[in-house]
Amino acid sequence: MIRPEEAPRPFTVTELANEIRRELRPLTAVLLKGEVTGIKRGAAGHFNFTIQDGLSRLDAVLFADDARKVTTLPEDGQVFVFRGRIDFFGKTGRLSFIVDQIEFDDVGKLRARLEELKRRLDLEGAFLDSRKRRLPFLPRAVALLTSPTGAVIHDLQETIWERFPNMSIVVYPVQVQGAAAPASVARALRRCNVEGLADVVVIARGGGSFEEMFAFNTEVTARAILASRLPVVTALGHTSDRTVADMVADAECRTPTEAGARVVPKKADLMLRLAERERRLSRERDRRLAREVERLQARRERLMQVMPNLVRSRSERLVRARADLARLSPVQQVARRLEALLERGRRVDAAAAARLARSRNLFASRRASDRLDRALAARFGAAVRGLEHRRSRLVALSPDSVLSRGYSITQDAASGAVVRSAADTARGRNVRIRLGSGRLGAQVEEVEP
Amino acid sequence: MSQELTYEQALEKLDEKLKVLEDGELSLEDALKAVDEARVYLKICTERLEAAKKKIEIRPDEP
Amino acid sequence: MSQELTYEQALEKLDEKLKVLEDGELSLEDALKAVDEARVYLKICTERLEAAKKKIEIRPDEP
Amino acid sequence: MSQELTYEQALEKLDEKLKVLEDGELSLEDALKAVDEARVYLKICTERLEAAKKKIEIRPDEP
Amino acid sequence: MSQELTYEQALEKLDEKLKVLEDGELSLEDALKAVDEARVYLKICTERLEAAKKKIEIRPDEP
Amino acid sequence: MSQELTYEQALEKLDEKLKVLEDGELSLEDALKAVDEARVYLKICTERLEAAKKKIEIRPDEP
Amino acid sequence: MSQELTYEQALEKLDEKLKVLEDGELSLEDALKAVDEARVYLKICTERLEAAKKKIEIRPDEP
Repeated sequence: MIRPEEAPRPFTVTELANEIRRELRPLTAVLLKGEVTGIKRGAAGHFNFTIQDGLSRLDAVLFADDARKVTTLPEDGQVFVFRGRIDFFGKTGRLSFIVDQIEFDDVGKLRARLEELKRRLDLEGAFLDSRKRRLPFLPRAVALLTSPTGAVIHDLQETIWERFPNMSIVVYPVQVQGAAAPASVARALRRCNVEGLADVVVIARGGGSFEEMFAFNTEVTARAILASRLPVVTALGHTSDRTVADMVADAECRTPTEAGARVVPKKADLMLRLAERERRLSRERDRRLAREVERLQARRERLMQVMPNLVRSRSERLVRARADLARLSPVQQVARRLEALLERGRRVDAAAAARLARSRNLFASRRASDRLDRALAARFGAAVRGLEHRRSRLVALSPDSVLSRGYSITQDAASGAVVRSAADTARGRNVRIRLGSGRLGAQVEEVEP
Repeated sequence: MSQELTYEQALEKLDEKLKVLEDGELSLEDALKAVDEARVYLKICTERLEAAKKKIEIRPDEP
Repeated sequence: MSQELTYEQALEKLDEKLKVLEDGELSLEDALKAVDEARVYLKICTERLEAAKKKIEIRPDEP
Repeated sequence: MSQELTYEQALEKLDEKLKVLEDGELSLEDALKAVDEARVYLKICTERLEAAKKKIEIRPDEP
Repeated sequence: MSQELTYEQALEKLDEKLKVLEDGELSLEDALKAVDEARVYLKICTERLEAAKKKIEIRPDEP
Repeated sequence: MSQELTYEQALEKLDEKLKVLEDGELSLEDALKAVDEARVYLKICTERLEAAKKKIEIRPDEP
Repeated sequence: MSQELTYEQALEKLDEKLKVLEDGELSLEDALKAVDEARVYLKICTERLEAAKKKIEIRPDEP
C-alpha cells in the first residue's frame, strides 16, 4: 500500500524491492509440494535448490539454522512437501521459496523404515526395562541436551531450581531437528559420558511433527542413547507417537518440566525426609536407651525381689525347724519317763509292802507266842503234876503219916536218933518232936523211964 | 549245896529218896531222914517250879 | 550275837526252839532256857518286821 | 559311783531290782536292801529327768 | 569347728538331728544331747541368715 | 570411603542402620554404634544436598 | 576383668545370676555370692548406660 504522502515520488528500486517483499509477506507457512533439483550446499551451511513440478519452478533456499531443524534434507529428484515463505531478494532480484520445514511426501514409506528399526532394536532387547539404567536419586548435576535457542532450557532450569535450588545444570547445545540432528545428539551424549560433569542426561526439545521429530527416530540417536553410560531421560515435547529415542531412553517424559521433576528430587522433601530420619534415629536411640533403662530397672527389681526371698524361704525353714525342735524336744519323753518312774516307785513300794506282808503273815502264822505259852504251860503242868504225885507218895511213904492221928516222933536233936524210950534220953537234952503238922524243939525236963 | 541243884537234879534226888522209902528197908531214923531229904528236894523242886513259873509269867506280855 | 542274826535266821532259830519246846523233851531248865531264847528270837523277828515296816513306810513320798 | 550313772543305766538297775523284788525270792533283809537300792536308782532316774526337764524348760524362747 | 559350717551344712546337720529325734530311738541323754546340738546348728543357721539379711538389707538403694 | 558415597548410597546405608535399629535386635553397644554410623550417613546425605552449586554451564558443541 | 565387659555381656551375666537366683537352687552362701556378682554386673550395666546417656547429652543437636 502506498501512503498518500509518499505517492508522488517514484520508488527507488530498493524501495520497490522492499515493497514487493512486504507484499509477499502474507505468503508465509505456505506448503509447497515439488521435486527437488540442482541442490547445492553453501559454505554457510545453507542449501540452494530448485523446486519444480514439470511446468513451473521456484528457486528455494534452506538456511543453515533451518537445515539443522528439518527432519530430512532435500535430495535431488525426491518429492517433498516444503513449508516456507516466499521472499524477494532485492540484491539478486530473485524470488525464492525459503524452506523452513521439509516433510516427506511419502510418510508411509518412512514409517515403514521406522517400524523396521523398532523391530530390530526390540529383537536386541533395547526396549527391555531390565537393561534400562536407573536414574540417580540425586544427581550432582543434570546434563541437558537441547537446542540452545528454545524455551526448553529455561523451563527445565526453572523446574530444577524450584525443586533443588542449588542444582548444577550443564547444557550441551545440540540440533534437535534436521538432518544433522542425530549426529549432533550422538556427539553430545558421548561428551556427556566422557566429561562426566553430570549424572543424568535429559534430551529435550519442544515437540513437533513427525518429520520434525524424525531425528529421534533414527538409529544413530537410538544407538547413542543405548551406548550412554549415564542414564538418559527424553523430554521431546507433546508428541502422540513415542520416538525410538523415547523407547530406548531410561526414562521418558513428555515435557522438560516433567523431566526436571523426574531427574531432580525436591530438596525440601529430601531435607524433610532426612529430618524425619534423624528424628527416627534419635527416637530409636532414645527408645533403645529407655528400653535398657527399663530392662535394667526390671532386673534391679528382680534382684531386689530375689534378695528378700532368699532370706524369707530360709527363715520359714528355720521357723519350722525351731517348731520341730520344740516338738521333738524330749519333754514328753521326760514326762513319760517320770510317769514310768512313778510307776516303778509304786511297784517298789508294792513289792516292799508285799514282801513285808508275806514275812509278817508267815511270822503271824507261826503263832510263836501262843505256842510258846502253850508249851510252857504244858511243861509246867507236867512238872506240877509230877511234883504233886511225888508229894503224895512222900506223904504216903513218910513215917509221919501216923502223926496226923496225934502221934509224934521224938528225936535226939544231936544224933537224930529216935527216942523210942525215955531211957534213950536224959534230962536236959535237946530233942525235936515231929507232930502231925510241924515240929517242936524241946528240952527234956523229965525222964520217966 | 542243895541250892545249886537244878530242878531236875532235885527231882532225881527226890525220886531216889522216894524209891528208898518205897523199898521199906530203912530204919525209922533213916526213913525220917530220907523223908526229910525228900522234902527238901520236893521243896527245891517246888521252889524251882514256882520260880520258873514266876519267871515265865512275868513275860508273856513282855516281848 | 543275836543282834547280828538276820530275820530269816532268827525265824529259823525261833522255829527250832518252838519245835524242841513242843516236843516236850527238855528239862525244865532247858525248856525255860529255850523259852527265853525263843522269846529273844521272837523279839528279834518282831523288831525286824517293825523296822522293815518303818523303813518301807517312811519313804513312799520321799523319792 | 551311782552319781555317774546315766539315766538309762540307772533305769536298768532299777528294773533289775524291781524284778528280783517282784520275784519275791529275796530274804527280807535282801529285799529291804533291794528296795533301798531301787529307791536310790529311782532317785537318780528322777533327778536325771528333773534335770533334763529343767534344761528343756529353760530354753523355750531360745533358738 | 561349728563356726566354719556353711548355712547349708548347718541346716543339714540340724535336719539330721531332727530326724534322729523324730525317729525316737535315742536314749534320754542322747536325745538331750541331740537337742543341744540341734540348737547349736539352729543358732548357726539363724546367725548365718541374719548376717545374710544384713548384708542384703544394707544396700537397698544401691544396685 | 563414605566420602565417595552418593546421596542415595548414603541414604540407603542410613536406612539400613535405621532398619536394624528399629528391628531392635541390636545390643546396646551395637545400637549406639549403629546410631553413630547412621549419623555419619545422615551427615553425608546433608552434605550431598548442599554440595552442588547453583549454576548453569553451557558446553557448546565443539566443531 | 568385669571392667572390660560390654554392656550386653554384663547384662547376660546379670541375667545368668538372676536366673540361678530365681531358680532358688543355690546354697545361701552361693546365693549371696551370686547377689554380689549380680550387683557388680548391674553396676557395670548402669555405668555403661549412664556413660552412653552422657555421651548423647553432649551432642544432642548434632545430626
